[in-house]
Amino acid sequence: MAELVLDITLAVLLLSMAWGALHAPIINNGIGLFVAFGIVLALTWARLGAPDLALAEAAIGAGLTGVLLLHAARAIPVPTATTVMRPLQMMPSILLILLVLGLLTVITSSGPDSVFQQTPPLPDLVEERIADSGVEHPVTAVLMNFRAWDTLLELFVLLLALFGVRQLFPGQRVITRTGTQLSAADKPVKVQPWPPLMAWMGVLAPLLVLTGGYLLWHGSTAPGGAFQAGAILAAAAAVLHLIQNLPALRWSLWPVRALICGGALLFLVVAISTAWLGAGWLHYPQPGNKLLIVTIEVIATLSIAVTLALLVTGDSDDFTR
Amino acid sequence: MNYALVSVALPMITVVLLFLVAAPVYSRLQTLVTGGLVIIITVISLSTSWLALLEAAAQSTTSYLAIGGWEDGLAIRFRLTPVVALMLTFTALIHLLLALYGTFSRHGVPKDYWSLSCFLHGSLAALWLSADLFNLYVTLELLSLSAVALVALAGPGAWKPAADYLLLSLAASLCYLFGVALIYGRYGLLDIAMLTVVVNDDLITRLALLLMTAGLMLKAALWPLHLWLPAAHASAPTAVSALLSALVVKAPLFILWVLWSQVAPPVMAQQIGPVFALIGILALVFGGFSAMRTPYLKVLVAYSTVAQLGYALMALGLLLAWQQPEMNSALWLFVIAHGLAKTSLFLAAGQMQTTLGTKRISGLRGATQTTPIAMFAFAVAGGSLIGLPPSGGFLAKWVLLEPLLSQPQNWPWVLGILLGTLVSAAYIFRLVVMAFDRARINPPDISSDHVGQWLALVPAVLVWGMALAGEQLIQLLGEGI
Amino acid sequence: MSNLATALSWILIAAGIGFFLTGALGLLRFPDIFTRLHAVTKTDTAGMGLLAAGLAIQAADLLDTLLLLFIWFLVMGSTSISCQLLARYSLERDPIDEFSLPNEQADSIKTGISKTGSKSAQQIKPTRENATQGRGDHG
Amino acid sequence: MNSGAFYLSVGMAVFLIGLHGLLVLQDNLRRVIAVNLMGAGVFLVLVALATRTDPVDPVLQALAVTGLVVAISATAFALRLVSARIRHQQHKTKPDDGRLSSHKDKPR
Repeated sequence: MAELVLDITLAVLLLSMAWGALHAPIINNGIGLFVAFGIVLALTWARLGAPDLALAEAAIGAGLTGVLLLHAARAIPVPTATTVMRPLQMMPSILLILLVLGLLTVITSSGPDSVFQQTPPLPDLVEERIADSGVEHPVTAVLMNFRAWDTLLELFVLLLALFGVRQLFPGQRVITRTGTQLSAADKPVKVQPWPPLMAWMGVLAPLLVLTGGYLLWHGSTAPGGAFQAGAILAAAAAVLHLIQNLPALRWSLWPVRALICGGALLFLVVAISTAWLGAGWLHYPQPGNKLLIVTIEVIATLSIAVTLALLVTGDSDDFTR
Repeated sequence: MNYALVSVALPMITVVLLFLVAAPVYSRLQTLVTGGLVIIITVISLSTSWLALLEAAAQSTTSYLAIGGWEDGLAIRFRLTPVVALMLTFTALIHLLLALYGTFSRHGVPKDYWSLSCFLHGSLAALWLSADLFNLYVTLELLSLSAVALVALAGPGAWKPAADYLLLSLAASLCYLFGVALIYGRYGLLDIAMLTVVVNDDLITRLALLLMTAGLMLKAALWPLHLWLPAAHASAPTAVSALLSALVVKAPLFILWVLWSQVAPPVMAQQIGPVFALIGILALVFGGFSAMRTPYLKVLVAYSTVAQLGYALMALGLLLAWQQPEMNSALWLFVIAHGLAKTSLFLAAGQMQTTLGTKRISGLRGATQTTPIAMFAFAVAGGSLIGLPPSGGFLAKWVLLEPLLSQPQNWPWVLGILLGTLVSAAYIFRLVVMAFDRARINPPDISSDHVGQWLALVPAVLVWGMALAGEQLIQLLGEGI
Repeated sequence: MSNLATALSWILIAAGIGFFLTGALGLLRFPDIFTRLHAVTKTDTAGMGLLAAGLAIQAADLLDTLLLLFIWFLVMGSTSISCQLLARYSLERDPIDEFSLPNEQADSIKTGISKTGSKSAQQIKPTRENATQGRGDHG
Repeated sequence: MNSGAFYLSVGMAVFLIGLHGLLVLQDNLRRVIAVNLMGAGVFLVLVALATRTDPVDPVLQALAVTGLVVAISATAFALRLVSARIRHQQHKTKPDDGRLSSHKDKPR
């Protein structure tokens, strides 16, 4: 009975916030509702027993996406009512009706004797093979070992998003060819942020870094892992950026580039070397696979953190506020 | 299979190295250096995929590689069949042609083109090889993000079509993912080869395949869902729009083919066959009609992509309707012939556009005099699009028409193909006639770039050369999977 | 667990939820930003504290209790800091008249404004300078 | 099992809200939110299907986490693209004079 009440409240919250996020008169209210939707969604993942996803959703879905949306909303000059409804074209409405029919079929077919009833073979397969996968937690085992090729392509998707964003502002890039420092005149004047804010961020940032590290290390035996830890470290970077003492994350500095490309490069090098020297593509050597997985995860977390930080806070020399 | 792995890993390694070095590509020398590197990479991956093609043609069964060595259901699997190897070679060939164009032609490519084109090459190679439904989703996402980044290279004017393209392709990938989720829910498997054994015809499978087809049709800009393509392809830089039309719209078509010829049960495939064929004919007619009406050169070429995809969809439809494996060769000959011809069309159109300084077709008067080689390439490639006898396009159309002519009762499909040929002839000759009008010549603004025009001619000659290898190609692609 | 403890914890939880409800009501009903901020922050902190205490009673071992208190500490810190930030930001965007201003800014405005209560921008030039030193950069 | 079916339909409903928003709204920023909602709907369906087995199916969770990271990188790129276009439109003072790179006629 209690579960039913929880399910219904979560469902009502999800649907109302989803509709509100899209059709709220002022864009900022919409974004606020979307962030709240992300948090309730994280709650739903926890309710459905998927802690990894709850962590990732709270850190990435609600947190970073919300920051990105608010940052983009500042580009819109005046927060006017922007829900001008486009005339409902013929084609989309046909598509919509088809999908609503799909909804009915899904509901009717997933009744008690539902088509989905039969248990899939893969989870028990994962149970058997988890012993020699090098990690105890099943989700991390699937991510880092059984379906490692997906995670490798994943890192390339992140790299590509950052590169795509970078070349959107070619004009404003101020790379001084000779590397001379900007003259004192046009260096942005350092406004000392509000002292209590500095103090609290001083407490929060190290705490976030600590939690990120804990999640990364704990990921091999319990929920957590490279993506969640990377997202939390990126949140720490965003917090530091707020009080302006984030070290200059510039694409032109080669260590930053090395960090960003590190995760994808290491994973690819491991793949190629296992194909060439070892038994096969991404076929980790049996004794050393735990060590290999942990090193890949650590480097991947760093590269995810720096990539997401650059995506969220924007390259400091890339475009001036 | 090792050769195929090289042709996947090589572009990805170059991408990461290009990021690490972040070499500025401003001066002519730096373009030569970066372009030279990419040319070497594409030549190596072309040769390795050619070896993979020979290996695949030699062995009869398809070779699988389980990534990570785990047994069947768990691991993602690569599969190497003649069709996959051919597409790997085709991707490397197109990238080689565009790398040559980018390095040696004077207008060249935007400076961030090189790493993004290697990204596209790597994600396409990963897509052709992958035999796992979710892995196809990730490669599709990688593909559309790099395609959008390439379109956005053309500067602020192209940002609006790029944003629309990105939003629609994200929505399409999520439709596809929804279908994959339902399939996994129903069968508990993601591997395509294992699904073919297990799949049976019920409501959930129909809904899942419907969702995946809707998503893939939107990404491949097949007729009813093609509105984003003309704006995106016309506003992209020349080399990029050639890449998009030749390769990027073909990947979702490949997945559609894999889905319906392997995953879907035959009885369902036979029902969807005529629908695809009909949509193909409508695409031909409406795409061709829009191509005839538009005043802009690049929009004409973009609409001709939408039209020619109609041919491929008709071949797929007839293949599914009659379950005859040799129709496969018609489908893949269309894809390759259209890819080569479209590359040549876009390069020639780009050359004429920059030399004559106009985007309108009316500005091409006297192009045969001002930019002769580019116009020649345009006409030759156009000939293959129409399907004039010795060209690759004709080869594909002949393989498609052969079974139709043998059974008299399916005359409507023959009528559809002839109508399509008529419409494509109309919009190609519309431009050729304008180019021969030497009365009011539109003088060129800048001196024409001969190297670029000759490079635009190379793919056109290749597509006509396809006829020489016609017999082997038909026999190689004939036995389907 | 003796039923006295469970009863106590449920009472605490109910009180906490009551605080949250009043906070939400205040958010909806109050006219301007400062009063709404005030309502939400105060009730959130108090409600969170009561909720944490109530749950701590039912918590199995010491680690959970410490975790709950730690969460409460974080919530308290974050909500108060962000409430102050929002208040200063909205104060700086449209400064209100001097009567309800806190101590040191009030007299600086008094010296600045010759006429009574006119809010035209150029007359309160001095307040803008000293207000900027407190404005964090919300980049 | 019925909680799985319940969340399956909630996921489908959120997917439809997102799709409807994407097709109807004109403001690109909201369409990015709509695409995110579609993603959330699909992940809800994924995890609802995962709850059928007793220890929740790890493969589907891994797929959802991978999908989530794809969603954030695509959203970041889409948002930057949209805000760059809006910022460009503000600065575009002179009327567009048919410069080569920009493309006036929007084919309907």
